[in-house]
Amino acid sequence: MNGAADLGGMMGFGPVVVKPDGPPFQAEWERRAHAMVIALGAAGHWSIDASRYARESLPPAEYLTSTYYEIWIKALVKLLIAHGLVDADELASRRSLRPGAKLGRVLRPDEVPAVLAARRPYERPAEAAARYAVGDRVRARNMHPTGHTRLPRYARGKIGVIERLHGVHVLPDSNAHGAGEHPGWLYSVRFAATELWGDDADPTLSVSIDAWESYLQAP
Amino acid sequence: MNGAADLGGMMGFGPVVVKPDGPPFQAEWERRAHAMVIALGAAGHWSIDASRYARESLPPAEYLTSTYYEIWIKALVKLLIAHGLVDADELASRRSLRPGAKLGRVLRPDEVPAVLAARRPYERPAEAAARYAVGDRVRARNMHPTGHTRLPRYARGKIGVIERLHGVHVLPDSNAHGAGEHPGWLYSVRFAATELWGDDADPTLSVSIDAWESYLQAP
Amino acid sequence: MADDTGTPQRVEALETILVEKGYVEPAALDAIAEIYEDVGPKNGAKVVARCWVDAAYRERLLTDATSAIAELGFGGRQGEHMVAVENTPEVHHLIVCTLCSCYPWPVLGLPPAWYKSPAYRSRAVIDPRGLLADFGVTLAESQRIEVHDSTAEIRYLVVPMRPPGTEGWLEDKLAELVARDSMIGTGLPRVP
Amino acid sequence: MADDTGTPQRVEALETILVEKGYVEPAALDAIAEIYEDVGPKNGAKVVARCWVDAAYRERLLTDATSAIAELGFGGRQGEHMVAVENTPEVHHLIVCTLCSCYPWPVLGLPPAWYKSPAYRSRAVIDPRGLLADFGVTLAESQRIEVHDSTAEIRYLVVPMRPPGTEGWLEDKLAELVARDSMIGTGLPRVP
Repeated sequence: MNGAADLGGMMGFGPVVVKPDGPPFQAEWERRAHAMVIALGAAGHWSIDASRYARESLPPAEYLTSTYYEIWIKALVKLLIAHGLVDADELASRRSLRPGAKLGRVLRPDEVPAVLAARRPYERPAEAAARYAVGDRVRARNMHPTGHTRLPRYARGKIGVIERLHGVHVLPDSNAHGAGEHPGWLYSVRFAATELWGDDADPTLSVSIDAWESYLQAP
Repeated sequence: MNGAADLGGMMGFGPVVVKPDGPPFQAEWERRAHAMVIALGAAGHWSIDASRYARESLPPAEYLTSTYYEIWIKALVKLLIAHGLVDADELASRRSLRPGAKLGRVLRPDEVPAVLAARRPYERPAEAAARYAVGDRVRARNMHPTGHTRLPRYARGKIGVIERLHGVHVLPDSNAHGAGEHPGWLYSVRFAATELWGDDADPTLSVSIDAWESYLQAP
Repeated sequence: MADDTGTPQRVEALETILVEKGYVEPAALDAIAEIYEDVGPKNGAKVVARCWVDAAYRERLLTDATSAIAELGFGGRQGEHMVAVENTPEVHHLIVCTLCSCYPWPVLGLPPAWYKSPAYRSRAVIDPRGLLADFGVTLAESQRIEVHDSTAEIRYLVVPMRPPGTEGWLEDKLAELVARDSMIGTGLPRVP
Repeated sequence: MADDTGTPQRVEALETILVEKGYVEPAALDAIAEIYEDVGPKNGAKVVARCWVDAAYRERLLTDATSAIAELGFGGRQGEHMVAVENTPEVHHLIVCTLCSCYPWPVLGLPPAWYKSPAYRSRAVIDPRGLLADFGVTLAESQRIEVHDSTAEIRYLVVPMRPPGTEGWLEDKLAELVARDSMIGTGLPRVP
């Protein structure tokens, strides 16, 4: 979707504010929010792509005025409700009002280190040869789906060069909506900044994105 | 600039909320805000383009969480300060602390009807022939200036057809920044939705923008 | 972050400062506001009704809308450069300003809240049929849609199709059918 | 509109509900949080230092970063598919995730606040030199910039150039020069 999360090339946010590093969590609630997102994610009811869609589909004004962990927790609540695990009246009354549906997996404290250390790869076996090779020129499709996609707006319709093959990866566009993994070849595609941003762009700059084969077409 | 005001094609704002029409101003402060913007605009210190830039350059989160007249009044305050007519400490203390610079024109009550009824055209005499004619194919430039522009992001890089010539008009891109009117031919350019939004777009839809000659190039 | 609290107070304080500096006269502000409280889509409706009954006027309106509208006494701020676009069974026109909220004030009055909303501005150019559903308007699939994004100082007026069953009606009676939204393209004229 | 008030209370209430339903164990939440409070850019610094001293490791890292990083014992969530990109006098690499905030947790820890900010995400792909100025970093104009936007599950690690004056240094001492930002591309290694 063309949501507020698709920020590449936007202007008006001012300089980056670089502060000395503090602890990774700036408040106890951030610590709990992060851990809850991980713990519920491990239960297997939704994919990382579904989580991302739940975040990016927040209304733009809300997305841009929420802090990072506020966005995470708002998306978690959306997913919990959508999956019938928590009901809105329970959130309103701030306690459980009925037994919930059975959770796919409840993470036990002693399982945590192994679960987080485990690779959970997104690569799948290749069932077809890659259509493009390193050095090929390709055009990113001009597409504007209302659902999830990982093709940023700034790259759509632009011509780049295949820089690297990453193997066959789960397609977020379908996986986010529970419509299957539909794995596809994943490429690094490199675009000249002048192609992305026009003749006035920095001629020494290039920007690469990771793009699925279905995002690409002949130039 | 690629600011929050450039909304064409964005998603996530939900349905349009259509309410029965009330009075044009929903509160007394909106009425005063509107009138102040008009009255100060008539003083001639800044152009309508400068006003638009002052609005669209609000930080995106602020733009999207402000109501229409809040945006107007915030931009008015920015302009008053930038032009040395009001100082920040006066806004903080909510009264005038010193005589202001002389205003270009103070609108008197009896002048109001004539001033608002007067045409204030943006058309200028043509000094060169128009480069394009109705029916010509043109490409909107892929440009991403940090300053003001009226070429929306969704049209940049896209090919359309000249639909109509509007004459020679003041160029907002320079005029907004006090860099001169640089009048140029203004065209209606019509784009197929499939060109703007890709193959999945409504084939019966076209979108026209009004674009200055400097926004356009050969396809 | 938007500071919603105190906007009325801040606007009042600003007026105080501007008055103290001699930049604005409160009575002039009232005069401005009253004008815009008074002007409304009835002006546009008169233009459309005239267009429906007078073929020569229709021709002038479609050729040079600014002058044709001035014939009826309408013009001024935000109506300096008018273009009229005519709906037909083949094509429906819809007006938006994606970049701000440009609108033909002297002809239609100040814009309704929805016209200024991000929901309207964002969606009009990418999904106008879905947007029209929010207004309860369904067009024939065979009717093309032309959206006009007001990106310059041109202001657009949609001339809707004259409703059936109005043969022989006089201009004034016809004008009553011309609802504001039908001149933006988010509505259709009332059918008697 | 963001409701900033009461977020801590709402998060606490959510935990209460989830615990009451038997979905989470508070001790498990603590265990998760502790792991991410512990992991940090020192892991990445070890990878970079090894790369600087061991040509064969460098080759493996640039060919298959996931495996090379796993050799040192690092991997897991948000580090499943790693790619290392090496700075040279000709090219400087910069990592961003414009769409969210993808970041190689097992190698660099959780991302700093600025990495997640709209200011960083928006500007990295269109004006990286201007952005680097915010970090006090000025590159030679002749050094190209390659920005990598992490739009899939690939996570990037920048291998900065080994600072001059470190000839013969051992790995541990070199690792201390490898500041986190130098592995994102918003900084350079400390020069002794």
